Amino acid sequence: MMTIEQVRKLKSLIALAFCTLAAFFGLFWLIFILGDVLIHGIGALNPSLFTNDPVPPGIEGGGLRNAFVGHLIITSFATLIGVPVGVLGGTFLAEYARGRKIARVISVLSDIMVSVPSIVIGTFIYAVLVKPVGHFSGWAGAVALAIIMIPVVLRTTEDMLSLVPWTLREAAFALGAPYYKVIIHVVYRAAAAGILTGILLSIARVVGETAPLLFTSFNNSFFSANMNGPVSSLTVTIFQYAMGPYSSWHSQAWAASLMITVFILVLTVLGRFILRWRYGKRPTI
Amino acid sequence: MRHKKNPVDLIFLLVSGLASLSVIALIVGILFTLISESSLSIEKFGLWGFISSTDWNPVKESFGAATNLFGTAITTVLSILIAVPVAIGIAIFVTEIAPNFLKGPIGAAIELLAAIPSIIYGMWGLFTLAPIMANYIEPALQKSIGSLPLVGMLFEGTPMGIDLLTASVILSIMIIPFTASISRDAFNLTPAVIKESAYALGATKWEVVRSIVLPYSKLGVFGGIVLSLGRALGETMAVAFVLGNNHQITSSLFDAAATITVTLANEFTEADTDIYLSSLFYLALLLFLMSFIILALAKFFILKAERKYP
Amino acid sequence: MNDNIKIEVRRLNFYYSGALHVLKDISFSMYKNTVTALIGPSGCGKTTFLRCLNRMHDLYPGNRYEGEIWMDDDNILDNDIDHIGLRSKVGMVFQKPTPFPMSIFENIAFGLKLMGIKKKTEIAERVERALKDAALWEETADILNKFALSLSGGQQQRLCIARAIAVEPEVILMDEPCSALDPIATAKIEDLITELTKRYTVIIVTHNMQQAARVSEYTGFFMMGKLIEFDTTQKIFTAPSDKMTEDYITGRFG
Amino acid sequence: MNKIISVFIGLAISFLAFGSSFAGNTINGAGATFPYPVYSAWAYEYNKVSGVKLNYQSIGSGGGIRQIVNKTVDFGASDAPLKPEELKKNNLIQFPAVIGGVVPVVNIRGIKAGELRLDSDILSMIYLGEINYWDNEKIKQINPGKALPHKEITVVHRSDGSGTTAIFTDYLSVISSDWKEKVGAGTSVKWPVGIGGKGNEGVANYVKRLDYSIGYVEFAYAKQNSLAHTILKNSAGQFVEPSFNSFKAAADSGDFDPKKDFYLWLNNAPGKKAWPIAGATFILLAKEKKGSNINVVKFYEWAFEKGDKTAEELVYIPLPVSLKNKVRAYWKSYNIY
Repeated sequence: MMTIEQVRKLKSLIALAFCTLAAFFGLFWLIFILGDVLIHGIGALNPSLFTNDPVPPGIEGGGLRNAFVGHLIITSFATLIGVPVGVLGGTFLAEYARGRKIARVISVLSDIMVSVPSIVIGTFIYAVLVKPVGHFSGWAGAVALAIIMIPVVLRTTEDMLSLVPWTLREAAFALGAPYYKVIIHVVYRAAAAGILTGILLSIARVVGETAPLLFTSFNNSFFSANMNGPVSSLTVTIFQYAMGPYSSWHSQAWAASLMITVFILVLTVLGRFILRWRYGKRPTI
Repeated sequence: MRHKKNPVDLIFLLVSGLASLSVIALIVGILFTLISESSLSIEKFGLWGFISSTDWNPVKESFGAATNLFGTAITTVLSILIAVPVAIGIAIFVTEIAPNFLKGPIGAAIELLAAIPSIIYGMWGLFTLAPIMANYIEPALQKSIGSLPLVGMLFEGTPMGIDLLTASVILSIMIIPFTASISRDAFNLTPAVIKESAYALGATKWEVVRSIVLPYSKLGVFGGIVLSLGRALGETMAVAFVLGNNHQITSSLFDAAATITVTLANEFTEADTDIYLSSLFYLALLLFLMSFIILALAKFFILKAERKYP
Repeated sequence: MNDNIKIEVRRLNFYYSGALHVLKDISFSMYKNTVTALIGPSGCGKTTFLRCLNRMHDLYPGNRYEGEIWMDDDNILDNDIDHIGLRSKVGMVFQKPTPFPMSIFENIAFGLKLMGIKKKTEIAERVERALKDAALWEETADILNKFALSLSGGQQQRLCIARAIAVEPEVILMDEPCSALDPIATAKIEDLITELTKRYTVIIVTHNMQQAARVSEYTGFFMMGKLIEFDTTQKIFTAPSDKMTEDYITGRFG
Repeated sequence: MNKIISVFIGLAISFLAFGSSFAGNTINGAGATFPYPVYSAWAYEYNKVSGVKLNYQSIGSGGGIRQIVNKTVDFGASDAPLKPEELKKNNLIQFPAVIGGVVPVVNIRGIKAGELRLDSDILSMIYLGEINYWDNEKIKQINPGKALPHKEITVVHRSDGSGTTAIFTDYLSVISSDWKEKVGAGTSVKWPVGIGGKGNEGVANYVKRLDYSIGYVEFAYAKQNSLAHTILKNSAGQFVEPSFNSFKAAADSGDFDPKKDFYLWLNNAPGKKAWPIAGATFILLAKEKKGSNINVVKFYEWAFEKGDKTAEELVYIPLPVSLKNKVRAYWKSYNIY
C-alpha cells in the first residue's frame, strides 16, 4: 500500500509527464514540418529557380523568377501602404487619444481585425478593387495585404509607444517642442526598436498569405512588374503547383515553400531578438 | 509670446487620427460591401433558408450554406478538441516544469510553429500527412474503435487521407502554438507568492498547477481557446489541400467536406452566374460575422482576465 | 511691478480634472537671479505648483487654473498664451534624468534646433558652452556622439540641465533634481545650481531640507495645497513664524 | 528621422514609377484547365517569336466565363460553349481553338493504362454512387479474366466550375436518363459522391495519390502524368482507346456553325472509331475590348498556323483547315482580324 503522500506524488509525476509529452509532441510537429520542407526544398533548389520564368509542363528547366519578383513587389507595396497607416494610427491611439474611449474602441477593433479571416479581405478587395476596375491587379493584392498589416502594425506601435516613459515627453515639451516634434524626434526614437519589430512581424505575417491574393493579384505565368495587371506571387504559385499533378511543379512548390519559410523564420527570429535585446520581454503578437 | 497653434501639429493630429479611424472604416466597409454584393442571394434565399439548405447546386442555381457551415463547424471543433489539451500541456511544461535553460528555447520553438504560413501546412498535409493518415492512422482507428456502436459511425468508409479528419489534424497543429502561447501568458499572470504559499503547505507541483494556476488563469485560457477558435474558423489554405471539396453533410470523419473558406478559395473566381457569385459573397459575409463575434467574445474574456489580475 | 520680481503669483487656484482642488489661493513672488526652494510633505502641491509655471498641466485634458501668474509683463495663465513659446523661456529639469534616446550632442542640439538655429557651427558652439556651464564638458568632450543613456545618472542629470540652459531660458524649474542621485553627484549639481543663479532664476522643489538650506535664498513651505509660509531661507530655517513650518523643519512630522 | 522619412518617400516614388513602367505586351486570359497544357506550350513558343506574354491562368471554365463577363481578363476560355443567346446577353463572341478528349483515369494496383474497360452505364453508376466496389459484377462482366480487387471506389471529380465537367456530365446526361434526372449537366454540378479536385491538375493529382480512385481528365493530363486511362464503349458499341485517331474521329463528326457561334458538343459521336467523350474548347471575347481582342486573335492565328504540331504532341486535335477558315471569317465579321 502506498501512503497518501506517495499517491499524490505519483499523480503529480504522471500529470507532469503528460505535460512534458505534450511539449515534445508540439516540438515533434515543428521538426517534422520544418524537416520535411527542408529536405524536399533543398533538393529542389537550383539557380534556374531564381533566374528563369516558368515553362509549360513537359519542358525541362524553368523557374519561378516571376513569382519571386512578383511576391517581392506586392509585399513591398503592401508594406509601403500598411506601415505608414499602421504607425500613424498607433501613434494617434497612444498619443493624441491616450486614455480616451475612442482609443480603447479602436484598439479592441484592431485586435479583432488581426484575426479576421484573410480570405474575407480577399473577397472584399475583389468587390471594391477588381470588379469595378475590370481587371485583376498587383495593386489589389498589395492593398489586401496592407489591410492585414495595418491592425498588426497599429497595435504594436500603440503598445510600444505606451512603453515610452511619459516624463520623456514632458522633458521635450518643457523645451518648448510642439507635439509632433516630440513624437517624431523623441517618442519614435525611444520606441524605434519596438516599432521595427512590429513591422518585421507584420511583414512575416503577410508574406505567407495566400487567400487574399487568390482573387486580387491573381497569378501570372510570365515575369510582370506591372502592378495594373495580374502579378505572380509565390504563395499562389505554391497553391497551383502543389495541387497540380506534375512532379516538376511539386518540387518547385517545395523549393518556394522553403524560401518563404526561411524568410519568415528569419524575420520572426530577428523581430524577437530585437525585442528581447531592447526590452527584455517577449512580444505579445 | 501670444498664442498660436502650430499648423503642422494639427495636420499630424488629423492624419494620424484618420489612419486610426481607417480600422473602423475598413470594418464598416467590409460589412457593407459584403452585404451589398450578396443582396441578390439574400433576397432569393433569405437568412434561414440559406443557412438551413444543404443544396449547393450551381446547375439549378440553388444555394445553401448548411454543408459549408457543417464543414467549418466540424473541422473547427475537432481541431480545438485536439489542440487544447496539447496546448495547455505545453503551456504547463514551459511555465512550471521545464528547467530554466529549456524554457526559452522550447517556448520560442513552439512560437516559431505559429509563424509558418498556412499554405506550407496545407501542402505538407497533402504530400506528407495525408498518406500517413490514409495508410496508418485511419485504418488503425477503424480497426480499434470503428466497430463500436455510434462512435464507429465516425470512422466509416475508405480511409483516403483527404477528409475531415486530416483537415482537422492539420488545423490543430496550426493552432496549437497559438493556443499554447496565450495559455502561457495567462499562466504567467499567477502571482509567484500565491504559488509559493501553496508549495509551503506541501503541495506537489501538479496540485499547485491544478488548484492554483489553472483556476487563476482560467478566464485567460478560455479567452485564448475562443481566440484560437476564431483563427481556425477562418483558416483557408491549411485545409484547402486536404478537405476534398465536397458539399455534403456526413457522419463519417473519413469523408470529404467543404468549409466556407475552402469553397470561397475554390469557387470564387469561377462562379459563372450572378446568383452563384452573390451566394459566395453571402458565405463570406456569414464567415465575417461569425468570426467577428467569436473574436470579440475572445477579446472580452481576455480583457476581463487582465482586469481581474493585472 | 518690482524690478527684482521675475514671477508674481496672484491668488492661484488649481484643479485637476475631476475638480480635485490641489492648489488653494497661492500668492507670492520669486526674485530674479535667485534660487527659490519649495518644500513641504509629499502631496502638498509643490510639484503641482512648479508645473503651473510652464503650463505642463495643459498636456492633459480637464485641468483648470484660476488666478494669475505674471512673468515679466505677461499673465502666463491667459488663454491665448503660447505654451511652446512659454516653455522655451522656462526650462525644466525632472526628478529622474530624462535623456532623449539620441547622442549627447543631439540631446542638447534638439532644443537649439527647435529654436530655429540651423548653422552647424553655432549649434556646436552653444552645445559646448551649455556643457561647460553644466560642468559636464570635461567628461564628455571626447564622447559627444555616444548614446546619452550610456552616461551615469549624475551625468545624465547634468546633461538635462545643460539641455535646459542651452536654449538660454530665463527661468529654470527643478523638480527634486537630486532625488535619484548619490551624494557626490548631488553635491556637483548643488554647486551647479549656485553657479546658475548668476544668469537664471531658479525654482527648485526639494524634499531635502539641508539642500534647500544650502542652495536657496528664499523658501516657500507648502502644506495641503496651501502656501503656509514664504520668506528668506535664513528666516524660514532659523525663525519660522508659523508653527507648522517649525514642526516640519524640525522633523516633527512629514 | 527626417532622412528615414525622405528615404521612404523616395522609395515609394521610385516604386510607383517601377510599377507602371512595365505595362505593355501582355495578354491576360483565364479559364478552362482542359487546354492549359497546349495553351501554355503555345504561349511559351509565341513569347519567344513575338515577345508577347500570354498569361493564361487555368482556373476552370466557369471562372473563364465569369471573368470575361466581368471583363477582368482579355479573354476567357471554356470547354462548355455558350449558347448564342447567352453570348448576346453578355456581349461576347466565341470561337473554338482546339479539340480534345476527356478520359476516365483510374488508380488500381495491378491495372495498367488501357487495361480496364468501362461503358457509359458503369461510369454513370460509379459517379452516382450506385457502384461502390471495383469487383462489381457489371465491371467484371466486361473485363473477363481481370483480377479486380474488392476495394471501395474513391470517386474524384472537379471542385471548380469546369468545362471538362461540362463535357463529362453532358456525356453522362446523353447516355443515362438517370443521370440527367438526378444530376444534370453543367460546369459545376451537385455531385452525389466523391471528392473534388481543383482543375484538371487537381483531379489528376488526387487520382495519382489515392489508391483505388477514378477520375476524369483531359487526355494530356493523363499522358503527362502517366495515369492509367480506361477503354470506353462508344455509341457504335465498340471499345475504343483514347488516342489522337479516336479523338479525330469524334472531331470529324462535328459540324461547327459560325452562325450559332460554333455552339456544338461532340459527345457520343457516331462512328466506330470515335471516342465518346470529346469536345472543342472555346475562346470567349468581350466585344467592347476591341484592342485586346485583336491581340488575342493574333495569338490564335499564330497558333492555327504554327501550333498544330505542339497540339498533336499533347494529343489535342487541331481544328481542320475548313473550320479554321470559318473561324477566320467569323473574326473578320467582327473586324478583329
